[in-house]
Amino acid sequence: MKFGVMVNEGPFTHQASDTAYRFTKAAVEGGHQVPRVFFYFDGVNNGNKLSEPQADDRNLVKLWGELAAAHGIDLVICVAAALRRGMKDEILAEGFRISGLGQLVELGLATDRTVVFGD
Amino acid sequence: MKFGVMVNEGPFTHQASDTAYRFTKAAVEGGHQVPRVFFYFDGVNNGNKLSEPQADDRNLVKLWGELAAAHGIDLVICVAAALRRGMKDEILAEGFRISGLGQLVELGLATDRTVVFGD
Amino acid sequence: MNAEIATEFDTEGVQKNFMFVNRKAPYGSIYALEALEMVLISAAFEQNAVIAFIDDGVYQIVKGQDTKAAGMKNFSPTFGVIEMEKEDADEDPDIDMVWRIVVERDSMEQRGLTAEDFSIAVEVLDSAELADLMNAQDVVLSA
Amino acid sequence: MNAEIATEFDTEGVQKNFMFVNRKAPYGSIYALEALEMVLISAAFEQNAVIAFIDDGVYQIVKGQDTKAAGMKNFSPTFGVIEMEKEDADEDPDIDMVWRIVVERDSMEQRGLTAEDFSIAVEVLDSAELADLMNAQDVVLSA
Amino acid sequence: MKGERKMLHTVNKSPYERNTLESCLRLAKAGSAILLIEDGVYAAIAGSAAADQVAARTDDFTFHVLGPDIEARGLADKQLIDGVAVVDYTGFVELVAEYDAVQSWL
Amino acid sequence: MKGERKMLHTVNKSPYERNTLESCLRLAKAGSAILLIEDGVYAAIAGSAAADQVAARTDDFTFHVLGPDIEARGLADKQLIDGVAVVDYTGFVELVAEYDAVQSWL
Repeated sequence: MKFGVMVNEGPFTHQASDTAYRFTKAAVEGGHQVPRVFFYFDGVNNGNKLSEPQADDRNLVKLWGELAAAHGIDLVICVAAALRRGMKDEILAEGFRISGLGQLVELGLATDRTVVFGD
Repeated sequence: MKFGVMVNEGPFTHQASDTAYRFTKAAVEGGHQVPRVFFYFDGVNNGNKLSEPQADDRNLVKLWGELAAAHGIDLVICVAAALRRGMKDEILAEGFRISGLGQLVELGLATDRTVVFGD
Repeated sequence: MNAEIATEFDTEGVQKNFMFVNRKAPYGSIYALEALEMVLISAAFEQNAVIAFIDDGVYQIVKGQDTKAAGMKNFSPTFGVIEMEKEDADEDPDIDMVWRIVVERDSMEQRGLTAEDFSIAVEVLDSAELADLMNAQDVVLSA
Repeated sequence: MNAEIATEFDTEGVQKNFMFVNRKAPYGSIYALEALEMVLISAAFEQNAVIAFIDDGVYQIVKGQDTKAAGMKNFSPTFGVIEMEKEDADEDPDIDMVWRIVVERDSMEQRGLTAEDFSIAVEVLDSAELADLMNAQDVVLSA
Repeated sequence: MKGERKMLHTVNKSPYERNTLESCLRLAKAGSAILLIEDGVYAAIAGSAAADQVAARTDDFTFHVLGPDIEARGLADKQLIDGVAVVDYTGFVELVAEYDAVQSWL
Repeated sequence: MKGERKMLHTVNKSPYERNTLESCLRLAKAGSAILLIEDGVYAAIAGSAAADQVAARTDDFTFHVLGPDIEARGLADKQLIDGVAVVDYTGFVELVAEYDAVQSWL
């Protein structure tokens, strides 16, 4: 089955990104497809390559990038939400791209289920 | 009177930064002193110079910098909170500096009132 | 080895029922404003949409919002755009989508509001009607 | 013309009553973890501190937290550090600060918890006692 | 003929802090599944003030709770309300696949 | 001799969404001032379900509400609960100066 995933909060501040990541990982490892994860609201901060968590903490930016590379997931940061928050190409982590909100609607159309993670 | 101000949320997502800015502006224009504003939690994102709000919206990063320059306010971003969130020198806006959490305790000691703005 | 990443999907001719669930008050947080941008984009895709205002979400459409003293952007005029999109969808035979703008009665009444307080025309639904409508959706986007 | 900005303040010999108000559950958001870092730094300044757990904040100190499956950092051991700081302050005559770790009884009981459920020793206070204590503070830091 | 549509609702907020669970219980259609995640798991613990809200509706809804979030919060030894099933992330994925659509109560 | 200390409490959350106001009203000491700001201003509107919480305690607390936040939310024409005073940001600053300390209920 195909799942579309939406993430509304940045890493660390709320658990949303963690839960979305664990869900997505379980889905792809369970034989499902997650063609795209769409990052909106503060979720755009998940693509900030400057993020440097403490050594004993998880690095969500990196985890998302690795999962995406391993399973062919398109990680899309919403451009309008990102501009406002200063999340620009200069600091965009590997595996992410910045695009329009239309990609979220498209994801809803292209998948069997849409699951939203937020605050 | 001397006020210490603490901001716990980033610009736009929650009103905290707006309210803190309006409060600080009213305080200094009313003859009080605000020697320092301390940014913690997601509040560190207020110092991101890449922030580019829509043309008809307020630019909080710029507003804080201007207010600080005009009234001699020390804008301090907490280094630990900032690292985790990828808010580093590379993207630090004018008027802000990155320092330790001790600067918050010091602010509490050096001022007559401490006011916290958050979610 | 990295898996191939598709960035374009074929969604030609696909139409679904989208619900946008608005449960948060405006201005205290950005959710109301950015959720509205999601609604607008769905119009460009000619998708069926229910824009639902529940709990504190009903405050989003209260008329007379004036953000001058608070120094924030007044985004309430955009609800008028949503209303026009809905009217166009209702009246223009070339637009193949159905839009509904709904408010939960209990949420409205608990807050001492009536439909007269809103800046746009809405359907006021009982909780049971809203529950049925929710249950019929394909994609529920909330914030 | 820009005003001069002072980045250092003379706080020599100043001691105040700090209260750290913890009202949020752990892990669902980062407030508990980062608030704890504030408490720790205040020890370095030898300040009086009340670390208060109210409402969902009481969940922060529940023992047996295991974050392995959730993939998050387990920060609960740090509460043990807070407890040690308090014990040091109580016992070492060279440390000039008073620390109290308090829990509101109503918040605890409403959640079906007892002091036995906590990983650290706490004072359980009635709401009226806590209200008095709050009212005596100079600096209240909340998150 | 296709059976009646059934939805999965997720609740991620503490029932003590916010009105999220209450709204979900008011507006989810009977027959739906409700999955408690993140700070939402506190509503599944027996003997707490919020437990009654869930216990009163076990005839209307199928309740699930995310085990990793229970463990993270130190509640693994606590008794859950009768009729609440524990799932892991794989179980979460299976629930999403099983039901026709998902509504996240944020 | 210095009089009894009095605090200013701020509440910035909607009384319908969160338990913030309720906790403030339970734990603020009688004689304190309470300032409703941001989404907290909804508690000051007469004729709503939350208004009773505030109206019942006007003997214990001095209530204030931030005018700019009332206006932003389209509530400028609504009647406020008797005994709630409207202030602007300058009034907010004056309240902070007037009381001995500030507690923000977040």
